[in-house]
Amino acid sequence: MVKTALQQDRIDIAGIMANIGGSSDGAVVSFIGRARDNSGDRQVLHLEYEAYGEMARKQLQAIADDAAARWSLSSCTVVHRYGRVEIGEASIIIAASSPHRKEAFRAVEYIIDTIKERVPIWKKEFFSDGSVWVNGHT
Amino acid sequence: MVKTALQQDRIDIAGIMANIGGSSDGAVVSFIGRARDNSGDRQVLHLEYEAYGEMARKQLQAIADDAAARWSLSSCTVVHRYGRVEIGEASIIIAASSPHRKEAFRAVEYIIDTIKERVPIWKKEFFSDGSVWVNGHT
Amino acid sequence: MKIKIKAFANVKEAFGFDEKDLTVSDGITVREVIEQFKTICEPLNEFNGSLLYAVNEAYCPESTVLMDEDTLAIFPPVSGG
Amino acid sequence: MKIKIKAFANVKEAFGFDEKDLTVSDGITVREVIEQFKTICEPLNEFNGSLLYAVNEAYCPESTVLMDEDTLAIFPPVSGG
Repeated sequence: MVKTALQQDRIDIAGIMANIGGSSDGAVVSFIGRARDNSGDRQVLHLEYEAYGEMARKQLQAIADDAAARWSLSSCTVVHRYGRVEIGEASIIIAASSPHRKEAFRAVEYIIDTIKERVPIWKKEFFSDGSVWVNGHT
Repeated sequence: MVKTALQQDRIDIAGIMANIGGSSDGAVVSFIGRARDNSGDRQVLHLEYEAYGEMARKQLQAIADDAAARWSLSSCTVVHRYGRVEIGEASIIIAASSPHRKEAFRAVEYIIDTIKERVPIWKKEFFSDGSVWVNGHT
Repeated sequence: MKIKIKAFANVKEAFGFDEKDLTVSDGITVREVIEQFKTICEPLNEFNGSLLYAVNEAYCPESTVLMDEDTLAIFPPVSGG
Repeated sequence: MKIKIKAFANVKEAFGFDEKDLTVSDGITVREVIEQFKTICEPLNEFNGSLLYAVNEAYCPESTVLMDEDTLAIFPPVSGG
């Protein structure tokens, strides 16, 4: 079961971790990306994520579907936020379950790497004296 | 900050995920091992873990300390259960936070691999008609 | 024919709009649209080579020929996660 | 000298005890203790080569020489996680 979402609301980490997978899964691997309070040596006050919503949703689903098929995951949940994200809050969670652990590790790492390459979402860092768009992969 | 525990109580996954790391961490990776309802083609009713408690606690702490130093984790929590574990319940959680994600992925996978090789804990699977000790690594 | 342009992040700021309807000649390519914008939008030149394109929500190369009612999205390298 | 033996999992079941105090001769090695147990505990032979040993809660090879008041733990390959 693959579920993906792009949402403005805070991510319900406890709920996602409690509901991922079933009784035949021996392994759950998760990645949580969080808004950091610094960028290089500058203090970051908060982040804002802009998304090309329709395309980002399609891409998130395609990437999760691909990973679930490739590593035979029994379930996979991916939630990415857009809009303002406060320091310490999660901007993304990826959780995958599988009978054995190697598949879940490989899948989660593939999903976050691929999201950072391909999903049309952009991060802006806000400082006390301005803001900058973060340079992504080229 | 490295915290490890060997306990009989259920693991408070939501609490651990909520409290891991700080505001300078961009990444949290976790692994949860859960009691599966099957082993090969046999239905498993529940598990029991036996531990050499004093030695297992030392080993868990040493492995987590080693990983935290090697991958410069900002925090790492490892909790393993002993005694009876019901199907679907977590027998172990490993959660690690770091500024960037690669380190946390490498560390968590190293910790679970090493626990399964070195920490003196043994799993017994219970079926409707008996029980068996699970063969570990040799 | 008519196409829709969408822009995001600092490309949106360079353009000064996030969405615009445009009348273009039949058979125009993504590259030709971009070249036209570069003449009227100086900051776009700074993205040299790093811009990404999507037609109807799918990535495409600069050589893609646009069709009537297509939506062309123009944006910088992504930085989500 | 006196040592303490601890056994776990199916080794414990083969021994029929989880802990035992033992009087042994000075300079005895882990291997010699195991050989003695094999003569009185037939099922132990089935573990051929897979047994693990820890002295005072640290893994050690079979060649380790035991000291007075040492705790020797004998167990099968671990299977936690």
